[in-house]
Amino acid sequence: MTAQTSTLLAEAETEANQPVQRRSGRWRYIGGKVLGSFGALMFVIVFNFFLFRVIPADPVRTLARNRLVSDKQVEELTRTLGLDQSLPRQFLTYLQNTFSGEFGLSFKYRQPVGEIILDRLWPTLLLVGTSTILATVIGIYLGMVSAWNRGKLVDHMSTGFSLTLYSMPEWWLGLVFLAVFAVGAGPIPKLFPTGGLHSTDVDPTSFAGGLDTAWHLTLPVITLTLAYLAEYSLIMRSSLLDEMGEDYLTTARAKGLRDVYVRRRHATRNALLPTTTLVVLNLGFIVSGAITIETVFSIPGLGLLTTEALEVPDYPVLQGTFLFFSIAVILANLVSNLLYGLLDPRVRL
Amino acid sequence: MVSDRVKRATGGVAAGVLGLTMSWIGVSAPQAASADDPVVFTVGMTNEVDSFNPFLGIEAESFEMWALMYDQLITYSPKDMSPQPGLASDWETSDDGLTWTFTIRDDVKWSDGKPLTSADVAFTLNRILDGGPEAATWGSYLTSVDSITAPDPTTVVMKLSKPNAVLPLLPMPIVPEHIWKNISEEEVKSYANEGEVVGSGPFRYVSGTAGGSTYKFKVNPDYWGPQPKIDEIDYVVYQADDPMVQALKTGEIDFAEDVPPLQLKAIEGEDGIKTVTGASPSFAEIAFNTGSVDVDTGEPIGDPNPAVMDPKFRYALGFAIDRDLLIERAYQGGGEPGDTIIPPAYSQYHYDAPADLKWSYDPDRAAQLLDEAGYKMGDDGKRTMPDGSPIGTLRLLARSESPESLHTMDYFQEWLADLGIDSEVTAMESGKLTNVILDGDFDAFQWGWYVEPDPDSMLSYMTCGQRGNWSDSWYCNPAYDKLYEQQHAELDDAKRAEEVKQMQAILYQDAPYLVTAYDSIGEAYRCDRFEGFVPQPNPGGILLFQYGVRSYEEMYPVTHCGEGQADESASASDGGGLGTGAIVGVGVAALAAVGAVGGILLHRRSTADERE
Amino acid sequence: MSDLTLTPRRLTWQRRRKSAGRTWSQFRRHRSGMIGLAILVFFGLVALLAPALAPRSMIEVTEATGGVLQPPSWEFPLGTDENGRSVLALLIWGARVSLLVGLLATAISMFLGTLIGLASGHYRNFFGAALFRITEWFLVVPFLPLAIVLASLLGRSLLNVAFVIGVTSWPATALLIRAQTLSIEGRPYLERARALGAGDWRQMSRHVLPNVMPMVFANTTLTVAIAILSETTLSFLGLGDPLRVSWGSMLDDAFQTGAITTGAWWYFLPPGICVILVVMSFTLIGQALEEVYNPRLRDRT
Amino acid sequence: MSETTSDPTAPVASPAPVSDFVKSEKPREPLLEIEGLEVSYRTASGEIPAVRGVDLTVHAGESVGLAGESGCGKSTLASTILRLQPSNATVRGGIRVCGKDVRTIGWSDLRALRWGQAAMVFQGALHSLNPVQRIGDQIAEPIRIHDSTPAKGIPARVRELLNQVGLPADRAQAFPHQLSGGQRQRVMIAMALACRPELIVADEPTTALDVMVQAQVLSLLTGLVEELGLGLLMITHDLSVLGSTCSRIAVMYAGRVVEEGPADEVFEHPQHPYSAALSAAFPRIGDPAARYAPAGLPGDPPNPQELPSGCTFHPRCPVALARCSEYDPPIRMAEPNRPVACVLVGEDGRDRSAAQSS
Repeated sequence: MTAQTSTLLAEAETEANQPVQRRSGRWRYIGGKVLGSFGALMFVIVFNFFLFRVIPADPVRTLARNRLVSDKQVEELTRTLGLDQSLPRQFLTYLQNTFSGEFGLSFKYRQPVGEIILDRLWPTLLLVGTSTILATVIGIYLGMVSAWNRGKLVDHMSTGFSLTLYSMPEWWLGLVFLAVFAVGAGPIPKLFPTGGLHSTDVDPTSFAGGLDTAWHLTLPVITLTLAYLAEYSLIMRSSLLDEMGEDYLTTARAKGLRDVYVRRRHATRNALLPTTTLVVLNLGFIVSGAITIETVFSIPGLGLLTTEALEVPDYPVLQGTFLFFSIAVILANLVSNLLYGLLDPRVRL
Repeated sequence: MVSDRVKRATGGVAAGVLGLTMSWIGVSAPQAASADDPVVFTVGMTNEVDSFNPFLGIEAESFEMWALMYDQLITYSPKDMSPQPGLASDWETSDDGLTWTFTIRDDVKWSDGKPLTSADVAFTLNRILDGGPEAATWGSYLTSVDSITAPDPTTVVMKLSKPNAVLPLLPMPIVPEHIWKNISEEEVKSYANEGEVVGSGPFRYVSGTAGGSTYKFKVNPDYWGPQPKIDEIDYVVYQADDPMVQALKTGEIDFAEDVPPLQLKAIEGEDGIKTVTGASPSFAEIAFNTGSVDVDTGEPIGDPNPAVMDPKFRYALGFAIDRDLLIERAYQGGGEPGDTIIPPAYSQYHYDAPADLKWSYDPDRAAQLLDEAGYKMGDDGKRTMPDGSPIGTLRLLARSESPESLHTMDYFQEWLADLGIDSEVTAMESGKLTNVILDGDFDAFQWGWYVEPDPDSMLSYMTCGQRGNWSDSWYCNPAYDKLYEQQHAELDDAKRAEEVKQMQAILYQDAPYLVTAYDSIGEAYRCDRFEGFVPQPNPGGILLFQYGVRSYEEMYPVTHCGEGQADESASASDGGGLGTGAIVGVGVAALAAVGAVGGILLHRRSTADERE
Repeated sequence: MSDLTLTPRRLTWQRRRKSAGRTWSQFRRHRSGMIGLAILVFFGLVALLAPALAPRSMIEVTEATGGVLQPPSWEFPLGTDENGRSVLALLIWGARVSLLVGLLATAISMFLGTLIGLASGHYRNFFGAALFRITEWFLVVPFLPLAIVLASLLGRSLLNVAFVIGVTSWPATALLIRAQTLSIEGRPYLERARALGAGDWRQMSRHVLPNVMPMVFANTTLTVAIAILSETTLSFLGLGDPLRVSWGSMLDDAFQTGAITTGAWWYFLPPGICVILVVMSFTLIGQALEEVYNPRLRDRT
Repeated sequence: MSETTSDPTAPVASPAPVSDFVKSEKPREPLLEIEGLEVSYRTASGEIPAVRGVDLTVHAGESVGLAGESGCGKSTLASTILRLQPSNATVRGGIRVCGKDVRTIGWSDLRALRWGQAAMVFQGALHSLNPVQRIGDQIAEPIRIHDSTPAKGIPARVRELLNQVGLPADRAQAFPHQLSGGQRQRVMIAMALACRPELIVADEPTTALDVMVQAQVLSLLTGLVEELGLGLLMITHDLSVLGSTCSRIAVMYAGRVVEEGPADEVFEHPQHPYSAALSAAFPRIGDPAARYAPAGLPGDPPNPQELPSGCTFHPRCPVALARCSEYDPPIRMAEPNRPVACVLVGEDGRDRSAAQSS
C-alpha cells in the first residue's frame, strides 16, 4: 500500500464524509463508517466465493493424481468434499457456514478451516505485529529527524535510505539477509537460523522456547520492519514539512517555548495526525504483505497457508484466508477513519 | 529544566536491557549431552503431513507417519518390494482364488495394553469396504472383495467375487476397533486422530498437527517386531529446500529428505554428511494425443494433429530424444534415462526392449523411420503428411510450475525442428492442463506418474476404460486391454510378470508415451550421527519414506562417519540451540547499543539550556 | 508567419508545446528527477537493444554453454545460472519483461482508473456514488492474495500478469482522478460549458480530462514503479510468465535452486539491484513531476 | 520577573490622555529601543534589504503606531523584536527590550523575555493558533512557563483573562475553528496578556476583521494597554487605525522611517509627501474636501532588490525635485520631536514654502 495511495484514501475519506458532518452528530459519523465497512464485508464475502470457483483446476483431480486409482475412489472423494452439489447449492451452504462462523473443512487437511487459520495465525501476527510497531516508531522518528533538518546531510541520507528501501522488494532484502546472516558470508558467522519457528530440541512453550522463537523471528522481523519504515518515514516527513510552514509555530516560539518543545508539543503532534491514520490504514495491507516474507523464511503463517492452498486449490482454506485478509484491511480502514475523527477536532462535531 | 524523573527512567531502561541480554545468553546455552539422554533422530522434509487419520490423508509423508503408528497385515520386502509377513504371519488362497485366509499373530498388543486380534483387522477392512473417506483412500486394494470375517482371534477370511492378483498386498494400517468403533461415518471425515493415539506400530505418536511444521514420535517399548535402537523421531517441515539443507549442515537435523540434485552436489563434500541418490518408482514422459474421443458416443473430440495419432510417427520420434542430455540438463543429473512405464525399481515386472527395437538418441534413424512412414522432407525443409499436405505446428504443453517440464519441452521443440517439424511450447497450470487433456485440444504434453509396487494401477491408466478419467493419452488397444484383464486375475506371479511385460512391449511399439526419465530422490544424512539405513529397493533404493519402516528399525546411532559400531555413549543431541559463539556476539552487540544510547542521552542533558 | 493566421487547433498545440517546454525547464531543475531520468534512459536502452547486446540464443536453455552456477569469469562476467546460461544475458533480457509489464500494467490501471475516476467524480447521481463505493471496496481487497488468485486463474503469460497488476491497482488512480474532477467540476467555467449544452461525455473529455492529465501523468510514473515491484513479486512467487525471463523469475529460480545456500551471490544480487534502480528512477521522476505540477508540494524536497 | 506596574483588577481613574502622561514620566527607561536597525535576507538571488536603518522607541504607557504599505519591512522589524526572524536573515544595529539587547542575550534569557516581558498579537488568528489544541490550554501554556502561578491557579487565571477580553469562560474548552474571527483575535490578546508583559507588539491585529469587529478589538486593546500601563507597538498599513489609537506614529517606506511624530500631528499635518498621500488615502467623516481629492498613489511599493536611487520615494513623489533622484535625505528634525526624511524639510526644516511652489 503506497504512501501516495493511502494519502489519497484518507483525503477521499475526509472529503467524502464532509457533507455528512455538517448535518449530523458524531454518532452519525461513526454509524456511516461502520455501515460502509459492513457493505465492504458483504462485497468481499460474495466476491470471495465466486473468485475461487472460477479457477479452472478441479481440486479432486489435483489431490488424487498419482495416488488414487479407481474412479469409484474419485467419486467418493468428490462426495466427501461436497463438490458434487450444484453451484448455487454450494453457495448457499457457503453463506450459511460463513455467517455461522464455520468455514468448512480444508480439502487437504480435512480439518475445520477456522482451526487451521487459528493455528497458523499467531506466527503471522507475531511477525506482522512486531514489525509494524517497530516500523512505525522508527519510521516516524526518522521522518521527524529528516523534516527538522531539511536540506542538511541527515535529511538527504535518511530520505535516500528510505527511498532505496521503498523501491526494494522486501523479500529480496530477506534473501540477502538470509545469505549474509543465516548462511554466513565470509567473516560474518552463522548468527541466525535459516528458517522455521522453533529449533527441534527446544520445548516451544517454555521460556527458552520463547527465546528460541524470538531468535528465529529476528531476521524476518528486521526485514519487514525495514520494508515498512521507509514508507512511514516518507509520509511523516512530508506531513511534518506541511506543518512547519504554519504560523502557530511562530506563536509557540514567541511564547518562549524551547525549540524542542515547539517541535514535540505542537508540530509533531499535529503532523502525527494524518500519519497515524495512514499507518493504521496500512496495517491491513501488511498482513497480506507477510506472504513473501513467510515464503522466504519458512514461517508457517497465514501467508504461506494461502500460497500452499492455491496449488490444490483448497477452496475452503483460500476463502478463509482471503476473508481474513480482507477483514483485516476493512477493520484497519474503519479504525483509521474513526481514529482520524477522534484525533482531529476539526472533523468531529 | 528537565525533571529528574526522565534521568531515572533512562537509567532504568539501560539496566533492564542489560539484564535481558545476560539472561538470554545464560538460558539458551546448549545443555551438554549426557549418556542417558534419549537418542533423538531428527528428519527434515519439505512437505507437510496432511492428516494423521489413516483414512483421510493422501500425502506420502502421512503414509510414513501411519506406518510408524500402526501395523500392516502385509509389508514389502526391502529387496524387491515383494509381499512379506506383517501382522499376518501366513496366508493362503483357495484354488479358484476367491477365498483368502490370513493367520494373524497372537503376540501383538495395543499401546493401551489391549491385545490386537483378528477382530481389529476385520473391523478395519470392513470399514474400508463400507465406502466413505476410508474407501476413497484404500478402496483400490479390495476390488471385488465381497466379505471379510474373523472366525477366531487368529484368522481372517476374505471372500471375493472375482480373483484379484493384487492380493495379498494389503498395506492399509490396522486401527484398534475399541477406539474407532465409536467414530461415526460423519465424524471420521474430520477426525484429526491427534492427541491420545492408540497404535501398535514400532513408534508412538507424541505431538504434531496436520499442516504443522514439527511432529514427534517416541519408540514403542514392547513392539512385537525388531526393537528400534533409537528412542525418539522428530520431523521438521521446511518450506523450501534451502533452509533444510542449511539445517543439515548446521546439525539442526540429522536427515534431509528429497534434496534437489544441485544442492545434493553442493553438500557432497561436507564432513559428517553422506549423500544418497536413490531410484524412485516414478517416471516422466512426453505423452501424445493418440485419438481423443467422446467416451459415450465414440465420436472424436478435440483437434489432435493427425501425425501424432499415427503410432509409426510417435515411435520414430522416440529416437529423436537425447535422454542423457535431458537427465544432465533438465534434471541436473538427478535421474536415469527412461524407457517403459514400469520403473526398473520393480525388477520383477520391468520390461527391457530388445536391442533392435530399443530407443537411443539416433536422429538419422528417426529421419529414416519418418521417411518410411511417409512423412517425407518437403522442398521447403519441412516434413509433410503422407498425402503431401504440411504437418503444421505441433502444440507442446508444459506444466508451468515444473522447470523439468519446461526444459524437456524446450529441448523436444529443438529436436523436432532438427527433423524439420515445427512446434511451439505453451506453459500452463497443471489444473488447466488436465482440462485441456480431457477436451483433447492438444498434440503432446509432459507429465509423470508415481508407480505403486503392484503394477496393476499404472497399467490400468492405459486401458480404453480409463479414457476420460485417468487415461491422458486417450490410448485404446483391445489386445492391450485383453492382456490387462488376464494379468488382473492371474495368481501365478511368473505368468503375471510375463503378461505385464507383453503389455509394455505393445506400449513400446505404439508409443503413446515416450518415457524420458526415471526420477531419483536425493537424500542426505549425518553419517557422524546415524548409520544402518536399509535402502528399498536394495541396492540403489531410497532410505526413508519407503514402503515399510525397516530403516527405522535397523538404524543405530554412531559417533563418527564410516562403519562405526553401535556405540551406547553416543551423544546424539549436541546440535540444536544457539551456537555459543552466536549468542556471545549478540549479547555484546546489545551491550554496546545500550552504552551508546546512554552516552547520547547524557550528552543531550548537559547542553540542554545552550540550545534554542 | 504572423500569429493571426494561427488556426485554433495550431494555437492549442502551440500552447501545449510552450507548457511542455515550461514543464521541462522546471523539471530540469530537480536534480533527483534528472538522476531518475538518466537511470531510466539507461535501462530503456538496455531493454531496447537487448538482441544486440546479447543474442537471444544466450538465454535459451538448450543453447547454454556454461557450467552450473559458475562464479563470474571473463567468459561470463556475471557467472552462470543453474542451467549454465550467462546471468548478464538473462539480466539484459529480463529488463525487457520487467519494463514491458510495468508499462502495460500501468496503461491498464490508468485507463480503468481514469475512466472510473472521471465518471464517479462527474456523475452526482446514484451512479457516481455507486462507482465511488465500488472503488473503495476494491481498494480494500488486499492486493497480493487477489493478484495470486487472478494469476493462477488466468494462467501465466506476460499479458495476464500485466492485466492482473493493472486490474488490482486501478482504484488508487480512480480516487486521485475523482478528487481532481470534483475540484474542477466546482469551477465556474464548467457551469458555462454545461449551460452551452455540453453533454456529459463532452464535458469530461474536453474540459475535465485536459486539466486532470498533468496530475495523472505524474501519478502514472509512480504507478509504474509499483507495477514493476508487483511484477517482480508475482514472478518470485512463481506466477510470472515461465517462458520469458524477468528479474522476478530469475530471483525465483535463484531461490528454488538454492543459490542462497550455495552462495551464488552473482545470481540473486544483480536482479535485485536492477529492480531497485528502475523502481527508484520512476519514483524520483514521479515526485519531481508532482512538484512541477503541484507547487504546494514544492517545499517537500 | 519585574513586578507588575499596577494591579490589573484595581479600578483606574478616568483615563488621562496618553500624550501628557508620557511627558510627565520621561525619566523612565524606554521599553523598546531600536537604533539603526538593518535587516536583509540571504536568498538564492542575492541579499535583499528589508529594513535599512530604523530608530524607534516605545515607553511604558505609550502606544506607538508603525504604518507603511505591505513590503516596507514593518513585519520584519516586528519579528526581530523577539528574535523570531527566519534563519536566513542577517540583523545589524541595536534592539533593546526592557533594557536587554535582544540580539546578544543567551537563549534562556531570551526565552524568559519572550512573552514574559514582551508579547505579540499576530494577524490571522486562525493560523496563529494551534488548530487542534483547546483555547484554554494555549493561553495556559505561557503562564506555566513564565508565571509563578501554581498549577491549580492557572484555570482561574485563564478565566480571568477571557473575561478581560470579553469572552465567556466556557470558551476555554473550544477549538480555534469553533470561534469567529473577532473572538479569535480576542483570544490572541488574552494570550498576550497572560504573563503580564510590559510591552505588546501587535502586528496587523485587526486587518483580517471587518470594520465593526475591528473597532471593538481596537478599543479593547487600547483600553487594556492604558489600564495596565503597558507599552504598545501597533503595526498596520491602516493609518486611520493608528490615528485613533496611538500617541505617536512612525511612517515607514522601503525599509526606513520617513516621518515620525505625535499621532494627530502626523495624521493631520504630514510633513513627508508619502505620509501625506497615505493619510489622504483615508477619508475623514465630515471633511468635504476628502470627497473630491483623488486618493491613492500611482505605482506600487519599490522592489526591495532594485531600490530607486536617491530618495527611494522619488519615482512616486508628487512633489519630487530634480535632486531627489540622487540625494537620499537623512532624517532631520522638522520640529522638536518630529523627525522627517525629506529634502523639502531642508536643513533648518523651515523653507517648506519654496518646495510647494516648484
